[in-house]
Amino acid sequence: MQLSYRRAFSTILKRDLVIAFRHRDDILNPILFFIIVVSLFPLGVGPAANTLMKIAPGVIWVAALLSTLLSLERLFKHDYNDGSLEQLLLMPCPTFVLVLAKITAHWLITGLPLIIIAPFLGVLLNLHQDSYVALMLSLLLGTPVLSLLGAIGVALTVGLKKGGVLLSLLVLPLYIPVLIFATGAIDAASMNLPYNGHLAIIAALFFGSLTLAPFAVGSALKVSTN
Amino acid sequence: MNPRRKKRLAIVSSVLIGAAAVAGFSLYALNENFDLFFTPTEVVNGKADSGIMPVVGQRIRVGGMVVVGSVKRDSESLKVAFKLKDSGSETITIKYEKILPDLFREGQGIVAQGILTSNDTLEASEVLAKHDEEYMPKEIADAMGKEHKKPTY
Amino acid sequence: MTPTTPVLLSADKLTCIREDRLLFDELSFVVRGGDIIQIEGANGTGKTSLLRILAGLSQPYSGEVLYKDQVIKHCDDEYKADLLFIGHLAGIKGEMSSEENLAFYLKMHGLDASKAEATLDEVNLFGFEDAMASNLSAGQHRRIALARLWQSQNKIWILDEPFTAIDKAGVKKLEQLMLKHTQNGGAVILTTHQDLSLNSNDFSKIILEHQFF
Amino acid sequence: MWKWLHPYANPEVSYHFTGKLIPWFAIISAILLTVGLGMGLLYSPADYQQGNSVRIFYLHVPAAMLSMGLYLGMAIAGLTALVWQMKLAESSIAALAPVGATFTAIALLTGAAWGKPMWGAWWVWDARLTSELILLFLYFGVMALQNAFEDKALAGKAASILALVGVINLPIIHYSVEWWNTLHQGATVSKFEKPSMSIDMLRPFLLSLFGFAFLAGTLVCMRFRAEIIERNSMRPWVKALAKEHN
Amino acid sequence: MAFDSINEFFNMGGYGFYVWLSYGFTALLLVLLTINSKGKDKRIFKQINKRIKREEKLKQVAKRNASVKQNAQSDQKVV
Repeated sequence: MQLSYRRAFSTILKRDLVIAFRHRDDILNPILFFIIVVSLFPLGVGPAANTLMKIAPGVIWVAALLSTLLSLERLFKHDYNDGSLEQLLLMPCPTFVLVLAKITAHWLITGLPLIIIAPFLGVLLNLHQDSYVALMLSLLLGTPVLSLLGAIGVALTVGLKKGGVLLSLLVLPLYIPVLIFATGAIDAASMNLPYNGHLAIIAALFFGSLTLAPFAVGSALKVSTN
Repeated sequence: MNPRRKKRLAIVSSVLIGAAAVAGFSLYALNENFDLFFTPTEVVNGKADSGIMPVVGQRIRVGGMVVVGSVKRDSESLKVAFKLKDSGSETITIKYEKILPDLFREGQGIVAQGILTSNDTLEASEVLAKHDEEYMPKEIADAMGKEHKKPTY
Repeated sequence: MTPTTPVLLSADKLTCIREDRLLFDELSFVVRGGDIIQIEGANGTGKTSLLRILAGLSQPYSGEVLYKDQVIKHCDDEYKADLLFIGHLAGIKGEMSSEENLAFYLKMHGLDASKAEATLDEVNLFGFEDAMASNLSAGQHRRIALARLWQSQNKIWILDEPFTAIDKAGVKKLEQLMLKHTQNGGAVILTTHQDLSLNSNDFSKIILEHQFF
Repeated sequence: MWKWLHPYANPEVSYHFTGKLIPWFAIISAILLTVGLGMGLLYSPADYQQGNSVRIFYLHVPAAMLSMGLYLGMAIAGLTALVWQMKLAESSIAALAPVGATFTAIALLTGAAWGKPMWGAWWVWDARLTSELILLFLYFGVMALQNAFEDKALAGKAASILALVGVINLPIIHYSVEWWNTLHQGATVSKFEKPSMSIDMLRPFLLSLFGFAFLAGTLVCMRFRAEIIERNSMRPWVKALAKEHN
Repeated sequence: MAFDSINEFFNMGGYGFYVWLSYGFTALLLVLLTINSKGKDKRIFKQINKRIKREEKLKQVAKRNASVKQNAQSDQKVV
């Protein structure tokens, strides 16, 4: 008997969220990492308010990128190790439903907290007062892209013993467009220039990866569980 | 509906919707002007289509041709100042304090990146010579009067 | 076992190569409704590989697996709806209780998840339903996974060493369940180290041997 | 077309076929490169703006074109491997990646050595340069992924997926960086109808371009053959070959 | 000929360092890649030969075991 796609999606999503909440370290560690990386910069480049203001968008986004990367392994690794992944692939629902549910869970667990915490870090870095809305919007549109593209990388490397370093080599180049347009939007906002063009491109990236990543992830998972 | 057809329908429709969304947002973005690249005329008068003008203190990139006869070098330091123009009438002054690239010469197209210190002066942190895509020996170039190439900005 | 029952699954000239070793070459057989097929062979002869290929988790080097005369790649969803595979790894999450684990799988197959608690009793896990799976042993994990069989509506069962985690009484019970399943037109393909205590005409064997090439 | 291609989808046939190609490719590439680069270094005129530094052009542009072309070839092979399950396409990905990576590295290094005198900087974060650098990362990713899998068949499939994802992302990366910062001049030789290059420079350039292309072909064929025997090592014909090499 | 003397040729109108650096790098990388590509099939043939030998041994062991078993069985029959 086949479940409707929506039921299958929500069942898997609920399962992943329950697991994540019972394993809180997994949620907290990437956020702590995010905060620590961001707070290292004033110590590294000096506390001059002007310098910080200039580098703030880049720093926040690069830190968000790295902490997403750190949390990516969890997306499929545990499931791979205990055999749940192959069971999930054998469930009577198309693979893309499974993949989308898992990526959504990952974003809710890692992307959303980043967005909530980002404005506070903006204050630490003396982010320009006009940039906060752009920061939030760019993160809101951009972090799902990070989860989607990252999932392709994890799916390819989940079966490997030493996948960690390889994962960053595969995934980070793909993150470049998001980084450029997101920081561009925040910069433009700080100069009181319109930034909806930047956001539109991030939105295009989001829809593009949303349509294509599930298929890439699906076939990559089939290779990895082989 | 049998599961196979249901799946195919789901895939085809989601790909179509996805492609439409990507195309829509990209087209919207292309109509938005979000370039921080200005020509001298645009620095002074604002961009022709959107009227966006750089503000003093903003970090921008300006591209144009070095006005012939405008290069003033300081005899004791590396300081150099020159005027930049494009096909329009306005010129702006670029100040720079590093070694200029070999291709830098009067009439040459350059891109300067730096901070706008007044509405027609740029303190450049970087000056890069932009060479064109034409390759030819010197004799032919001379014959064609290539030295004064019209600006392409 | 009457040859008139419809063919559920057939292997067509399966060849499997793992890390430069030929495990089996051009293996063909059919599985009909009502069959129990035991795959036998020493360690490293490719029993698990064969099961995973049949389940569609692995791709053979050459050859095809057909479900109701269609290549499984092309009828992926129908096949998955009719298949229950339990492999070496039980697929049980340590962060969920045994009942939640079982309920999740039942739900995904469109079954009544509220029966999970009662079903756990069948595999001697009565009283453990609220225990977090991380506190349970690997054997208990496998028993949670096996509990799915009692609710299963899937026609084809593919079981990799299902008896390792259960005691003698449990083995008997599971064998009876398999018989009942096949009498209803289902099929079971399994590997096991100990011999089945079923009547020899209730099941057939496929023997894998070391290949040299 | 498939009927025509069919015999070449047989590993043994393509092994011997590429074996026959290698000496020819090698000879052609040696001749073209000697003549082309010789002409480029000795006889072609200096540029009216860039002087003799323009001689780097004969290395830089062919290498850059090949780096893109080989990646595209890899992505097409990836698509073939995934859609038509052709195992030889997987071998060709493995063969193409190191060659492409080398040409990408050459394009980057010669570009830096050309950019320093012309632009005044070894490296600028320009669209072309940045996307070429990322192209190198993508090549490295494919190679690393390929090597990370012990099972060659899985390695091939994973690399196919990555090559395809990369080829979709490459133009996106390129345009995003282009929007972000651009200094590099426009493409020169794509305008074939009216090449903006004098014939004295175009000739050595085309010769060296084809010379490098044949060199890439030779190297790819060599690696392709090695990949074929590695993936078919249990086949009798490979064993017979191995005995000959003992 | 674009150059009048050999010195001029090496000097490249002041760009000698950059031009020869490029040509040097290109030559170096391509030579390394060629050496690596040429040796690759030989390395693989070597591996295959090693494996063939290993398999021969395994085969012999299997044969010996089989004959021992047979002998044991025939012994039992005699008893």
